[in-house]
Amino acid sequence: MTTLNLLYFARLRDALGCGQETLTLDGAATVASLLDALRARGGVWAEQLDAARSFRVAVNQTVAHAGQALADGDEVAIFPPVTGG
Amino acid sequence: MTTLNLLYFARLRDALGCGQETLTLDGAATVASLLDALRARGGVWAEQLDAARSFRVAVNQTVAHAGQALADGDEVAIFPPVTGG
Amino acid sequence: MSAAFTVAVQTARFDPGAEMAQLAGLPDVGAQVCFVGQVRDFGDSQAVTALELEHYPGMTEKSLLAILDQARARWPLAAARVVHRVGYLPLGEAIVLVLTASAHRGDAFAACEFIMDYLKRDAPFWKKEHTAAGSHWVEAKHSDQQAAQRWQ
Amino acid sequence: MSAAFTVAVQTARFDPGAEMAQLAGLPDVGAQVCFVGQVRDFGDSQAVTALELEHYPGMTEKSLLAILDQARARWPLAAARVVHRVGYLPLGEAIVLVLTASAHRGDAFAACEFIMDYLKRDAPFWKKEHTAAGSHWVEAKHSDQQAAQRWQ
Repeated sequence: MTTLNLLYFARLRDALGCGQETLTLDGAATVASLLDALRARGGVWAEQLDAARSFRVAVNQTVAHAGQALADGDEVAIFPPVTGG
Repeated sequence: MTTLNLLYFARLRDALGCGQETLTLDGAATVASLLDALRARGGVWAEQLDAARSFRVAVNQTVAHAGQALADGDEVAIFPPVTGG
Repeated sequence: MSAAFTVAVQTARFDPGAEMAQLAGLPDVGAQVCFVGQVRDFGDSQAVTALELEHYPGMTEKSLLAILDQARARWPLAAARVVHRVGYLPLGEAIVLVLTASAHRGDAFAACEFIMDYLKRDAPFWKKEHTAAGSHWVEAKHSDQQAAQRWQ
Repeated sequence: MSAAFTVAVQTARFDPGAEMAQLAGLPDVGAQVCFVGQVRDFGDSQAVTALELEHYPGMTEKSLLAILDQARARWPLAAARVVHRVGYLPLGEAIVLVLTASAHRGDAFAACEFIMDYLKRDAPFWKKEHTAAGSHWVEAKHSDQQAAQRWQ
């Protein structure tokens, strides 16, 4: 079991209607398997997190790639490309 | 007759022992003929204004080349390469 | 002297003069370069009246400090600082300050522009533009991706 | 708006924050870049305690304004300003400020660095270094000639 603290920001938070949630996945998880689980919710989740869309994932506040393993208690943030400055 | 207001700055003024002078040349003058007249004074003048030395000439506050003609009343400044900023 | 490499994320205004004055006493510093970005009246939209800046608390600071570390590894810097504001910022308000100090001007200029380019690409801030017609999230720009890439 | 392109040569200190604040209100300005050069403890000599700056009154201002004109011809600038101090300047004192404002940061950065490089090559200022062992005129640097040449 992998319990994750999920954060969503900016346009993505608005589109998903969610800023933060706690999600538990069965067994070992990676960034890719987390995204699959979220897309499986359908609707805006499938649409916004479609692989063709542009978004980033950070694990424990560092940008992560799809293959990265997730550990119990990890903070995983999903957000649009940044536009600060 | 060409009467010129001559200015010397920084290291060159110190070496020549002169910051400003009025000089009258016979007939038409150019930057080059002015420099020849100054070098003809010998001593530090010949030494400091030797063609191998690095210095600049400005006529009426604009950098000038050797062939530039000088008019009566011109302000001619001779100075070392600049080092501001 | 890593205390000279600092970042701040805040809603409050910053004072570029005070930031620069703090580095005025360093004896081996010959050059300071200070960049300030401010809210202008055009972006993705025309007639922008304000921006709203959101960020990812915690990751923002980590990301900015990592960018300063990358700059220090490339150029001999005596100090560098980033201050980035968040929240509601009307037209003309300052958004971000990047300040670098070095013995030589070329290094201070390059490092300041590098930090700003990397901030635009990597630091988790998001802008929403407000206009009379409504508000919308700003899209990431290809030109900002290119600006960061030229340092590689 | 040529009133936005100004130069000053003065013995008095300048205030970078106040200079930048004057441009904060321009609605089409997204970026300001401010360079400040200050007296450091090494130059041609080690252990420099002060500089003395001499200039050619009249030609200095003309030369600085001509450099701003060249910068405006190359980059879309909303404003630019140069303030250069003369006289006796102890260690740590600010010598020169170059400030540029533009819609985009790339233009503001490039113009600021260009103005500074051309100032170093063309503006009639001369530095004398003071150390415990005496004082001497600073020699022009080949690196400053090269810095200006790369814009051509």
